[in-house]
Amino acid sequence: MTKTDTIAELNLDVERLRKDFPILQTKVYGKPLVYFDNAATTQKPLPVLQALEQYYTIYNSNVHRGVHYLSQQATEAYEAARRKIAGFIHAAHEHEIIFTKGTTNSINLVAYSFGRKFIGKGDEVLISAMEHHSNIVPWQLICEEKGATLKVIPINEKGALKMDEFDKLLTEKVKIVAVTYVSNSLGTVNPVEEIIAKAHALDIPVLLDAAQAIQHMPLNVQELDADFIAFSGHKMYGPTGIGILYGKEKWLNAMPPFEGGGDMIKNVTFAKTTYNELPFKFEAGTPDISGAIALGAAVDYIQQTGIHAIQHTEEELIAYAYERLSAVPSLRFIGDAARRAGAISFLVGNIHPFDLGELLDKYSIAVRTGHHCTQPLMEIFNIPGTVRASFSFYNTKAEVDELIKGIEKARRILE
Amino acid sequence: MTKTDTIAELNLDVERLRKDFPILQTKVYGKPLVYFDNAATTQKPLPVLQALEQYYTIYNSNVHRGVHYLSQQATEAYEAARRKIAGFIHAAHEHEIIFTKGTTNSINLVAYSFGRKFIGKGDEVLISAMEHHSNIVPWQLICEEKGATLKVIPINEKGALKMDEFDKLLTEKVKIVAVTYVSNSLGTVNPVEEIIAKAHALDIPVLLDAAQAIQHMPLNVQELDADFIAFSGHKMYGPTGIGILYGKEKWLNAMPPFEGGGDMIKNVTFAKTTYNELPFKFEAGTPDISGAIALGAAVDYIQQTGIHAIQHTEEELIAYAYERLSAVPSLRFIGDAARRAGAISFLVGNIHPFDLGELLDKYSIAVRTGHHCTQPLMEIFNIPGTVRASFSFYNTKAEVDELIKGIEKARRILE
Amino acid sequence: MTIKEQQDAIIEEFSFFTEWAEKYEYIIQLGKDLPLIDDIYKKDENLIKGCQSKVWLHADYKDGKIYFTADSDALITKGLVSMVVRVLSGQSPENIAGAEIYFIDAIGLKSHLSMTRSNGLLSMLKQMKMYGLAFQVKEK
Amino acid sequence: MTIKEQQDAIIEEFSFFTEWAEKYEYIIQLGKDLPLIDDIYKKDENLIKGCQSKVWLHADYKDGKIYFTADSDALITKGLVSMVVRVLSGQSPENIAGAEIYFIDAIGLKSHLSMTRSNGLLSMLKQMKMYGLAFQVKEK
Ligand SMILES: Cc1ncc(COP(=O)(O)O)c(C=O)c1O
Ligand SMILES: Cc1ncc(COP(=O)(O)O)c(C=O)c1O
Repeated sequence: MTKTDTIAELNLDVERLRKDFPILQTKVYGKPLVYFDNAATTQKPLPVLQALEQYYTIYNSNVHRGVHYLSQQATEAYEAARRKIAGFIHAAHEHEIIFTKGTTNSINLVAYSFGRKFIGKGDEVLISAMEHHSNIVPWQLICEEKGATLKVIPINEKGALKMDEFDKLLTEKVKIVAVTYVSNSLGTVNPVEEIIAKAHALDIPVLLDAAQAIQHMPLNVQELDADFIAFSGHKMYGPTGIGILYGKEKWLNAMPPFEGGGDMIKNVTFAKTTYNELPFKFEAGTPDISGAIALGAAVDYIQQTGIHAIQHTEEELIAYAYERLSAVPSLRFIGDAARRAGAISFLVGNIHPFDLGELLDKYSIAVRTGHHCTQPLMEIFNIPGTVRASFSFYNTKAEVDELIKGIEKARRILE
Repeated sequence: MTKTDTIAELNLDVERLRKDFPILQTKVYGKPLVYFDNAATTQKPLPVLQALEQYYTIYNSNVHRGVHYLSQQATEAYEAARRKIAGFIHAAHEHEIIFTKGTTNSINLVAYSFGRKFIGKGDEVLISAMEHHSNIVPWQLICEEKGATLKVIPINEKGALKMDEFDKLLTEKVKIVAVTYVSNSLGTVNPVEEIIAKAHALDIPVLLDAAQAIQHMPLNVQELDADFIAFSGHKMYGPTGIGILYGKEKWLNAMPPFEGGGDMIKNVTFAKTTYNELPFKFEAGTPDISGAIALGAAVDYIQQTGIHAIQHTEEELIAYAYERLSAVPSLRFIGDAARRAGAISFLVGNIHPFDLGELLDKYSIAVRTGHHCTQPLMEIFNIPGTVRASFSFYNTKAEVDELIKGIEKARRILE
Repeated sequence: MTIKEQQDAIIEEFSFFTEWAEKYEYIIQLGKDLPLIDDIYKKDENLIKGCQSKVWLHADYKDGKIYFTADSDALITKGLVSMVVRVLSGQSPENIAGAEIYFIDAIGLKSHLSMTRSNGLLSMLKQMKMYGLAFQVKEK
Repeated sequence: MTIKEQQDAIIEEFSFFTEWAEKYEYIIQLGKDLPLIDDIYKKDENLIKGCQSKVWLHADYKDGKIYFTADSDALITKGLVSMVVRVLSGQSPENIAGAEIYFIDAIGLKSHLSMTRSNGLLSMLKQMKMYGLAFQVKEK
């Protein structure tokens, strides 16, 4: 936050901003849409749609190898998008920004390439009990292949990491720590600064799954000192199909390539192939050019709106939602950590989340139900899933009131 | 071609169709754009742009796991796109269509997953001398890892495969044949039917790189009997960032997963993870939902235009371009096989392709110059690269005339 | 009652409701009539796992007829299951295997049900028909 | 002439051309004045590989000055190389290492040159400055 930010400046004019999102004006079953499924994917503001349209109607062309005008325009816009993202997360170098398909793809890239080089028999990979499947399965695959072991930082009943257990698990055997910054199921914000500091004290690199952090809070990779950070464009107001892997230059340079193909090579002969420099070494094939450019537009939009203001506005909204939900009889929160962001998960009495979600949908309220791709976490809580309401700055208190009303009405049918 | 197709019906009304492509109405350096770089990426018709816009303004939502209305709309549209593509290439099952990032990603998937299971020490992978880097490097990577050998079908001076050499190279050691259907550098159409028949006689599966075939000719995977087919959305009038891997059910089922994450699993515990069914097993993470849907719209557009009519129209145009280029003094074709599609590569006298491409650009003619991601092929011809003009049905003979004029003018400067 | 008669009866019952909320309430109501699966059968082999809720299904074969018992952890699911069980339970293997199920569309549920649900319903129907086929084979 | 004077001379020469085609023709013309690299130096170590064309660059150090010779397989590239060589050749290592190159922008080439070219030009300038630095160190 810069010194000039005052509280007044941190309060967003939500009604005005909502106009930037065409879908928020649509109706579902004849009623205004209440979209509380932002952790699954966010809606897109007009500048993002315009970036897509402009790209395809004015300068669509393949990048990097072209001499002609359109190709240069496309290349410049694509690389400008990379710069925007580097700026947004304060990366030391542009070439530390790799365009991927999304968080899942980013984590798989690291698990594969880092794992191939740095993980061996008897080694350990340390994740947490609240990870998304995307930050579990890639590590299972590489551990299985390499004869390494996956270790898990447990959580307490509030859904916060047991940091004393982390201390015990963090031994020299651990080759990488991969944890989520913010839990998509619980909303817990993890003490990643502490995790990184402790891991680095043992020279262990840390990957942060920032899929649920990047859209909610300022992120400075140099201050955080994270080694890898993964996030998805579609959860930060950008299009589907594009995501980011940030990696420290030293790691990315040390890692073997992941996929092979056009653009990621310097020189190909049938006998020997030499790989291109960063970031291209990890960007095989024609990239998602329009997706990258539109993600750049999404970052511009976030920057103009102000990430501090977004954070402030969302925190207020979540506090309000938390308070109103607390008053619903027999509602219990799943995940109740002190630091939270983005999402609130809950269950009402004995009502199955699927039943509640389906009825809420009929009141035109979109929430997500189920395990949220965190099955092991659901097993720890011994529940079939949760109802999750997840928020963006463009949601309103009036929408929260609709949610409360919807829950009450659904209860009458379901209890 | 159905019986009712007459030659008249095969002639497209190109001037009318051009209006569907907004970018073809733009100017470059104040002159109308002549876009002959279609092999790098095609331009996009309005229905594709509208599909993107509609998705984001009406029903953007994450797919598969959602109970709410938008999520169902998005899931239905995403799966409908899969059906469209399955129909277009006549796949036996929808679940044989895997959404990937593009051709490169599709080939890497097969090289990784098929390779992990079916390629071992001393085995061979057979590719051809005219492959794109995307169909070379993934195989080099897996061969290196497994101690297998990459073998290469040579070409003759016209740029056609030496089929007698292929016969000799096709031994029981070969675990997979991976060849391009149409060469992106030379325009050669390979005898893939023969290759597949001979490989299958030895129970060897065949992967076709159809990146330069799918947009130019009808493709029936069941008749062809190919085991894997890879292609890119952005080269067939769809958006960037989306592509297809078609695979026979039996192979896809036998292969281990590639990336791990959400959607590709059935059940996750920290101890054991079971994988989802096809196609989801190979679609980890949030897919490129808008990209898939817009690719579906591109397929609709191709179907409405008629792939036979597209083929006929393009063949006529290419014949005209070939004839006009033949008359340019000291112009020599690089690649001059009997069956060709899509692209014509050439050099003029001693003029460096880079110089010619740059001047053509100034006449607002977009061609591609360089090695076209086929460095080994350039080495065989012992040239630094070519000038490549690549065509779509929306190009015109008048544009070809512009190209010829441009070459003449550039020659005067460069010779 | 035949499979057809059972379906027509359900369609008739639902014709009284115009509001979707009433339909849901009635479905949940119907769930209470579901012949519950015996606890000993509530095991993994009998689990039809949908994306979101669980259904256990058991089939008994007696005097040339199949009798289904079932349960689910979600109320709406249970209601849906009970309707299908009502339609198919007590019928012959042949009739079950060849049954044409049209009531779901007819009561206008399809447009209400989420795809996740419809898929779940479909896999349950498939499973019941499989039982039909299996017992048909057994008979011979 | 100093580096600055050389650049200003080029800018002056280019001020006569308004058409891009004339500029290109002049660039190609200039390529003919490029002091050609000796064949023995035309080897891989001296290759600056751009994306599309090759440039060979060699530096000789004599009496406190660096003299560049070069060649390229593409004509336009050769012309561009010749301009940069004209500006920097025969200057002291210090001056080369610290040179501020503005003529490319000033003659309006930047908007004409493809990015591939500009990048190639940039890596060549970088290489020449590296020679400047290297010989500076050697001097001490
Ligand atoms: C024959 C061939 N194979 C593979 C590719 C790679 O396709 P993409 O870059 O879309 O992954 C291309 C296009 O560049 C191609 O022409
Ligand atoms: C914490 C977390 N990690 C990873 C992912 C996977 O992201 P994607 O599906 O965009 O690859 C998600 C989103 O579903 C998430 O919430």
